[in-house]
Amino acid sequence: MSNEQGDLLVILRHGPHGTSWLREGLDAALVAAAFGRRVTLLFMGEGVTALLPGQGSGPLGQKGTAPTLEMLEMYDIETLLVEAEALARYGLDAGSLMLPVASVGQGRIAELTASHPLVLTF
Amino acid sequence: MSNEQGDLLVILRHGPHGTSWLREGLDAALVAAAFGRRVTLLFMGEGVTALLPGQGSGPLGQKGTAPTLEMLEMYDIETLLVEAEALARYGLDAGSLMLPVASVGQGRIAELTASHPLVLTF
Amino acid sequence: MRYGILLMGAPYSSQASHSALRFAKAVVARGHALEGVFFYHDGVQNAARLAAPPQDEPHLVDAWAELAAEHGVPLQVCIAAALRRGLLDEREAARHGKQGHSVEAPFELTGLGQLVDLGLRCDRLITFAP
Amino acid sequence: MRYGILLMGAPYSSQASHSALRFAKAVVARGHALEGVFFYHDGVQNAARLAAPPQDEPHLVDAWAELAAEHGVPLQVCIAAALRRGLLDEREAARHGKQGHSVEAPFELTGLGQLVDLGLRCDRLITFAP
Amino acid sequence: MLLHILNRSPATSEVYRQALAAMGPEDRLLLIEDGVQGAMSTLVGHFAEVTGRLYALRDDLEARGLIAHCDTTVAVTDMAGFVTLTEDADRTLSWF
Amino acid sequence: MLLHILNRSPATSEVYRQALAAMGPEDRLLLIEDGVQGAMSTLVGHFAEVTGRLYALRDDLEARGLIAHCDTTVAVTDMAGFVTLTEDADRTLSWF
Repeated sequence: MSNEQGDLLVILRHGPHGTSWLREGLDAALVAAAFGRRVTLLFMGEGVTALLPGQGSGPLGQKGTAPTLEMLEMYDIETLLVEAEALARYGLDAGSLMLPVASVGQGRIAELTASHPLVLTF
Repeated sequence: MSNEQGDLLVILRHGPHGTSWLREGLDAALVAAAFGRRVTLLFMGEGVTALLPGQGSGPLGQKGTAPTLEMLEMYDIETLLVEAEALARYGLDAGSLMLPVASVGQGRIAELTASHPLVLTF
Repeated sequence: MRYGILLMGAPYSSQASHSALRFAKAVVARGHALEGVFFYHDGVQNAARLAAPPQDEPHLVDAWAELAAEHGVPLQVCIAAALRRGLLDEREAARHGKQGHSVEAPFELTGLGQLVDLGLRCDRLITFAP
Repeated sequence: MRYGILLMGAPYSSQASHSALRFAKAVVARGHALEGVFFYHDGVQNAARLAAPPQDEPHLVDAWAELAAEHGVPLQVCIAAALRRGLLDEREAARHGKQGHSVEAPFELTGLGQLVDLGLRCDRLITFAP
Repeated sequence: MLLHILNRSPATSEVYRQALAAMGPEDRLLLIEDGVQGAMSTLVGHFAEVTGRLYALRDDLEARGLIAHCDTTVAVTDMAGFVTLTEDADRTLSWF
Repeated sequence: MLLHILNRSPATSEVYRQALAAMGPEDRLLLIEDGVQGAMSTLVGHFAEVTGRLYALRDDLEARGLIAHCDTTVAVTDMAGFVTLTEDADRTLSWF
């Protein structure tokens, strides 16, 4: 693959616990990385709440997605992007999230979707 | 049952074809009516689009919900209410819908939910 | 008081099952009578006897069965919603000429009339949906 | 061109299955190669072999199987998503100590890696979701 | 007095409008699951008309790391409190 | 040029904003399933920034009785046209 952006852009648009979208999107990203693909994660909309610090396990003991996010570095998934507008809507600061992220505006998001050979939305 | 409003208020908030919510909500209403319960239907939000005239079968031949709505009278379900704000949002006129309905405002909706012994939302 | 629960979310796909189960336990702990749980829409998936979640995740199908065993709570599954979604007990499988079955006791396939009955009979009916 | 489809909606609960099937037929009719359909999230329910919809409604599980038979389209079901939701073939049922199974050929349980492979191998991957 | 239960975030879904439209002047609103996002100080304005009658489920706030973001005007309750809310109300309605 | 596919109504879901945010200046947007509500003259204003690049699936409009409500600025296409749109685009993205 010649694309300097990486092979796969996974767009995560759901928060933890409420549905399985976030977990299943992360699973797809981890599998792609395990197969040697370069993966970029973009958190859009409600997806930014996946990065809040201090998450716990769910009401019946389900472990949530925060432990998975903490493992991303081990899978060499290092490019974590968050939608600037979503941060503003939730009143969050990129620096206060549980992992180092870069905030991206609308124009940059269009560039990202255009430049990755495969884009999956969850 | 002493309540002049009827026994059951079924609130339908989804349009036809996209999901099974509308059909499954209507099924609950029909069964209740078949068991002799007096049923009121309230179409809220996207639910008002269930009443558009000229609906067809779905892409693979699924019959949709319009034929079921046409049978409501046979089940003695005669009180059909639609949320006024939803009509306005979709630019629809109560008189242009496939069945005779009464338009209700916000205050009346709260009265309806308060006065029915059982309210189900779909 | 007499409580009923209507559950319309599938396990694992949404939190509705977790919330319903947790609420059911709190209702019972508070000394109320839980008269039944009715499974409708995607909630019928809670009765999938073959569910095999990872061992470090809660097993919701088993958890409902335990609730039924401990507190005698009927677990009623809408038969029309279940058949469409591939959830058949032995009797329905035979009737439809299928080998095998996907629903078993304490879950019971029943008609929607039971939902109306539960809702009107109980003092409170709480809906959990996706 | 080579097409792939990712389906994440359950049949009957959402229109995603109808749309995906209809699109699959249009792709084939247009002379393209449909390299595979990958079932993920609630889309794994499309493989429920016991599904028994009313006779006047389309039978989506059978329709996928017909598509596979007529055009040789692989039907790949994410194994992790399927196990959680009670969809097991004979091999997985045996491995988990369960009697009976709920998935059969032409649907095949496979890993998520196949989705990534399908997406990168095909010229177009179209996602249908609830 | 009815208890309305909302499990969707006002940041993603318009369903909260339906809940508000159906609420009587004494009715209460409980936020659960993803709905607890509405208790965040940045989003609680969507529920201004029911201030003082707005509740959020502690378990769901905690699981999401949202306790510190919860507005002080929201009454935080646990599962036992959820049951009590249903006891105090004549009936419940769920919005999803 | 990418083809974006949206299956949610702008009257009920904020997802349409995400689709618009991700669209490049040449990208196209196809409304399918409940998304075709966005082609109604009363709702099409949500998509003002992509006028001329907005499509809606005829089958889904017809099934819902919406053909007569479809705005004249929206290009109505059938399933074969859907396939053609995917051919013309470099890739597709789905928003749901």
